[in-house]
Amino acid sequence: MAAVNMVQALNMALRQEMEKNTSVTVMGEDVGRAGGVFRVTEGLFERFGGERVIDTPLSEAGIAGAAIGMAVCGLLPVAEIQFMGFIYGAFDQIINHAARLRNRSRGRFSCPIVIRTPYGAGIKALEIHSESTEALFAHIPGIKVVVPSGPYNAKGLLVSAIRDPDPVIFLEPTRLYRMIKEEVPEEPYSIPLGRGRKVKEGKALTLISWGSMLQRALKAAEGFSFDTDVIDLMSLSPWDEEMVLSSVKKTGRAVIVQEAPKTCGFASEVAATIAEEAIAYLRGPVLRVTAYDVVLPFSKLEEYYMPSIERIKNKIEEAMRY
Amino acid sequence: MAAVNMVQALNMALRQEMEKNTSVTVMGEDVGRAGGVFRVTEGLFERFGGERVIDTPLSEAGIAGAAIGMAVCGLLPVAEIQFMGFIYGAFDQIINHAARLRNRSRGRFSCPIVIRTPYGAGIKALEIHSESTEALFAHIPGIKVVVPSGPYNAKGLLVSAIRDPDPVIFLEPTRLYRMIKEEVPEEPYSIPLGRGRKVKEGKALTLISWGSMLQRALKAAEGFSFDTDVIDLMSLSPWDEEMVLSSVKKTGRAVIVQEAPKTCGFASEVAATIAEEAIAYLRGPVLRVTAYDVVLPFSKLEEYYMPSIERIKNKIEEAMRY
Amino acid sequence: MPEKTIGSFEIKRLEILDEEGNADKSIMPALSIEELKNLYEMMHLSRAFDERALSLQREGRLGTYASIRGQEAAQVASAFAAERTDWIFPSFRETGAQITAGYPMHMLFQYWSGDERGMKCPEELNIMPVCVPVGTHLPHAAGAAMALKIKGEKKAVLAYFGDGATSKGDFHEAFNIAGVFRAPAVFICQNNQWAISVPLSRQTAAATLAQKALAYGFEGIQVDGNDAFAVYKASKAAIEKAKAGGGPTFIECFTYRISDHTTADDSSRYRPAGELEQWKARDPIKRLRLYMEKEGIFSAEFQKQVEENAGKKINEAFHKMEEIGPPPVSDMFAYTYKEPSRREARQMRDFANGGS
Amino acid sequence: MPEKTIGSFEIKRLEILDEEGNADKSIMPALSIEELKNLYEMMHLSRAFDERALSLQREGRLGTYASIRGQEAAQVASAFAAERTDWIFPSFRETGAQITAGYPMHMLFQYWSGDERGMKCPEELNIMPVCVPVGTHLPHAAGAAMALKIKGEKKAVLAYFGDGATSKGDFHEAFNIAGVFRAPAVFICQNNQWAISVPLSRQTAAATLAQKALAYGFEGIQVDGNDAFAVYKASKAAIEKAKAGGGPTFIECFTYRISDHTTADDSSRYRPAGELEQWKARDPIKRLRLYMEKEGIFSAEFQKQVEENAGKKINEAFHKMEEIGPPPVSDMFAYTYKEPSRREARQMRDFANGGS
Ligand SMILES: Cc1ncc(C[n+]2csc(CCOP(=O)(O)OP(=O)(O)O)c2C)c(N)n1
Ligand SMILES: Cc1ncc(C[n+]2csc(CCOP(=O)(O)OP(=O)(O)O)c2C)c(N)n1
Ligand SMILES: [Mg+2]
Ligand SMILES: [Mg+2]
Repeated sequence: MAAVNMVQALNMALRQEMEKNTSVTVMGEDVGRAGGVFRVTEGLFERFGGERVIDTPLSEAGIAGAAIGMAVCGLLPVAEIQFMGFIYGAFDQIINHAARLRNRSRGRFSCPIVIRTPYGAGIKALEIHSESTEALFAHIPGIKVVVPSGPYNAKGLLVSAIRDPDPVIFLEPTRLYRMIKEEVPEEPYSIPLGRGRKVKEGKALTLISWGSMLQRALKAAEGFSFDTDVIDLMSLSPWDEEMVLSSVKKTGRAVIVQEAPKTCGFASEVAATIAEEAIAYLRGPVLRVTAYDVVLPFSKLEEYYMPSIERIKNKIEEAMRY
Repeated sequence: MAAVNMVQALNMALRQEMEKNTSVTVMGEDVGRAGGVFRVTEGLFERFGGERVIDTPLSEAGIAGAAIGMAVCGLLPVAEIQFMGFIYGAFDQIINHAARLRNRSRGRFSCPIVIRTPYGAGIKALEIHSESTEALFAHIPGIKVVVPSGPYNAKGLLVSAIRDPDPVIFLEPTRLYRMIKEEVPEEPYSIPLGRGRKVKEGKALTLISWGSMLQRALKAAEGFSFDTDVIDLMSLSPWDEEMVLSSVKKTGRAVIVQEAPKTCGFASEVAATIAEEAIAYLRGPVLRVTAYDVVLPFSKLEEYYMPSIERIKNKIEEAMRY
Repeated sequence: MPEKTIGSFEIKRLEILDEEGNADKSIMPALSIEELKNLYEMMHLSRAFDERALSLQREGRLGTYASIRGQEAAQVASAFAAERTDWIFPSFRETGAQITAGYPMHMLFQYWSGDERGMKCPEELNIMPVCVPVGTHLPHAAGAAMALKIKGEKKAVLAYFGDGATSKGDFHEAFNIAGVFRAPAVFICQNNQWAISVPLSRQTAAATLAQKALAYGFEGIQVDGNDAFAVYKASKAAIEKAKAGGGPTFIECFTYRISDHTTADDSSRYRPAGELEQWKARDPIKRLRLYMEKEGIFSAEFQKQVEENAGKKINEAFHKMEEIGPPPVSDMFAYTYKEPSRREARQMRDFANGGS
Repeated sequence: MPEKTIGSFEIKRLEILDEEGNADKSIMPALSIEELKNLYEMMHLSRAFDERALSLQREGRLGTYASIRGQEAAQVASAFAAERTDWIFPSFRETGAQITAGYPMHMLFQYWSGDERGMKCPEELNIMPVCVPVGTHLPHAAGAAMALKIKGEKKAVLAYFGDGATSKGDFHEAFNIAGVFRAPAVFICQNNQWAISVPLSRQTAAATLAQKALAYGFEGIQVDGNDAFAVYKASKAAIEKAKAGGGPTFIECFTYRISDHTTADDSSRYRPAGELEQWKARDPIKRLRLYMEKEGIFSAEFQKQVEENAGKKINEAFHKMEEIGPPPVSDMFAYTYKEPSRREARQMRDFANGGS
């Protein structure tokens, strides 16, 4: 068992699933010879050849749409959209087709595709390379949304996503790609979709996050003497309401940390669910730490935009005042 | 002052703004000679000619994108997307361009466009003609989202949207197009964006809705002896948090009614905001009445999907139990 | 050479059968008498279904319906050239192709009455559900064709769409991808001259739609879309080429939408006077009948039998759909995911308990 | 006539200046000596800026940068053909066009260092901000051109993009709309043979990109993109045609991306050996210099002066950007809407108060 980063863990998951099932087919811009702009698909082209690792034209609607057609004809496409900011070209295909194919054909056809895409700020990238719009996908019935937060869960979640019978949007936090190393077993394993992960047990407050913000949330929690329940959602659609609600019923306090702008972000859904299902247990307000409701700035200012450890701490303190 | 339906009110607003300002330009599929599939642009082609009422090719990205370019060169495009279900082809243009042009050019360029589109279920239309995905737009900084609920506010809001210096997504509930008639003054008037409307004053409960669901919310409220504060949001981005919060602080109870599926809908944002800002005033949970988290059914079952007056009443009763 | 020619292209139009029913025998496709009769029967059946659907809609027994009148040759003769194992990706105005490819008619009635079960294609057929967002099914067709090629299955993909669809980005990305991967796809455009109220001249400045194939490095051809033989021949050739590894073909069927766009439309608002009459004279079914009469393979009795068969099948289909009745409401929760999520399961229970 | 030809098309390639600096005088565009020198100077300046940007990036003083090396003729000579009042819609790899059109270089440095203020085009110029999502600015160009036509302004729109962009739906919808409305747009493709690691042959099955214009009913031409005269001549003609109401033109500049895709890329991973060397020999600047030498309008002194000027301007630009310093953090809240919403205003206050 080696300590690897998230890129390597994802690469391992892809390679192993491709070995296991010859229908699994990787496709996207620069995923072949170049191995992907973040090298997540490195070595796959050499190993599996150009019919299973397909460099496509620059064509997001075409990539998602062709993946749907390939799935209908028996392949299991894992498509890469080079950055989440470019996924909107494929939005219609995802929302009007991938999400609905099973339903509109009453199960005759289905769409077991995975769309992987790097997301999130913090790597000083160019414009439109840093957004975090997971909430747009979580609102759409018929697709699943998954966000790993480290190498270990990245591998297990990607394996589950590939094996899942429905379309999965798989969001990879660019900032974490090479930031953390973890022990990742060589053997294939899967982590169930729709379930969260208790990262830290505590009684005083429930801190909820996912993906790129999990590390910061954890760091913020560590700064206090009281015990915090820290939940990594990992899946946003479906999401583990049960874990969140039972924690909040225990702690009576909730802070949700998301990288996206506040209005209509996924944190709103978590907060709304708490307000609907666990209000009697709350000691104080359900607080959100989010980016501001502004256009994401270029790299010079992006650090001010992202929720900082400081801001998370402030909110935790505020919550503890009740 | 005549009693007119929403189609007529919208048509009046368009005609009057076009008369007032020669830069206002209507464009879209079938908006010209045919007057729009719902007849909202009827008579404008005859009156203003083909350079101001432009029938476009079948091209949603092209319509939104061209509107942006036209705005940059000094026109004020009011573009129609024939149904909201087809707006996703234009999503990238709206999110990556319209929403950001002012910011990315530091104010040198801006994007004063309006994108009108009919939305919502209840007219037994074909597939993909009935969705209600306002939350996707409300999450995006840089655009505004407006939803009229009757002829009078439809006219005043569309006038404001056209005059607004930023891009506005203007959602027209198809079910209400011809359902209600109201007295609508011939004189132009505007209703400010970002402000809600108190439809009914009450002390026991705050009932919040917008667009297509407002009528049902109102009908449900009428079924009770106690007094309900009924708020029609009218604008979802920005939205009138102040009105909602001050009402909830008064009543201590909140029910939000939306036509869209539950998860990550706009109701979640309203509920989250209440849970964050007014929790101390709440007597019970913040409740949501929404569509189910399923793919919207074809016409035979759509009535079961939409929140019914009955379901709204049930939730109101539930809220009153606290 | 300062300005040299680096590419020369020609776009052809294929016509075999004229309005009087005369066929150019030298290029006539190989069709047995049985096949000819079959083809005629399918075209008649498609029109009869269309007429019934229109009248059922008027009676309020179907929802909005999109008529195929005038496009019977373009739809039927192209699907007639396919094998049952080929894949078909229809748009929303493809009744003729669907019927010809064997799609059960009672399911078409279900679909047009607003019941998803009508889109559950029988296992033994490869016909995709109707695509409502214009042109957005074309990338699926390209991907399906890629998969068939990768898997080594000798099947072709037929994708149907209208002239309006050619303006969509999805059309472009699909054609481009199909070209790059030499996928076994046959793209069949029903150029019926109108996209609701928008005439072809407002849809594109190109003189023909067929020439759009040049942008993708594969062959495009225009055929007289009211000429069943031309449509059949071009389709057959394209399907065979696809299966032989020759890559995609674009066939522009030049035809006309005789009806309103749908039952919710009134085309007299925007169509120029006379155009309709002109095209009515080019009726595709009449043309085939005239040919068969000249060939001595058409009789009043045959016509009567064709009409009776069609009437009977359509009646049966309609009754079957009525017998089946409306879908169970619980279906609403059954197909969003393979397994309902916990939230969905709970909503299903709430719904069953009277709804909250 | 059973199969008749209904369209014939030719695609031409324009070459004027060869690799040895010989120009075909019979088709040479009208350029005064002053203009020639100017053109050379701009191409040199663009390359010098590019080199400086690359080295600043290596030093960590700029962010990821996309080099234009090899594309100087294609970018500079096309922009050189425009008037200051024309509109320019650049992609993200257009430094040469931007500089030629008068965009302040210190603002380009700002942009590449991650500062939005670099995209605030000066009032007297009509140059849009860099477009990062590939090809998505083309519909804006089409719409802008429509607006200019509607308003009767005698201006053209120049839109720049790469070979990869031709695969996007936005390219298609924009070209189609520009064609339908005969909008005064000039579409200038920098066909540098690569889209990151994807070679042209994987981008399209079409033999040329120029022929894609046939799909939209307007003229497409390929030019030797390393030949400043061919680029200039085709651009000038297209701009004039646009202003005269002749509609859009598509110009494919056939050139090569000498550098890696960006500073974050390593093209040795995917480019075949030898290709780069072959293209280096076709250097566009050298070619123009050889021509000018032959014409006796190039001297060592001129070269020295050009180099010194460029160095000075670039130094000044860089110092200006450094002097201006980083943007005020409050800018983050200032431009999302004309007037900040109440929620935004509150967030701004929270932020100012230490952030919560
Ligand atoms: C993406 C999209 N935009 C708009 C519509 C509304 N609409 C339905 S059919 C149609 C015209 C289609 O024209 P064409 O492709 O020529 O097909 P035809 O109706 O003539 O068969 C339009 C605009 C739609 N269904 N999808
Ligand atoms: C819509 C979109 N998809 C993907 C990318 C990532 N990306 C940036 S540049 C590029 C290649 C562009 O190729 P081309 O259009 O030929 O321009 P060039 O880089 O050669 O100048 C890609 C895939 C992007 N910026 N936008
Ligand atoms: Mg049509
Ligand atoms: Mg390129």
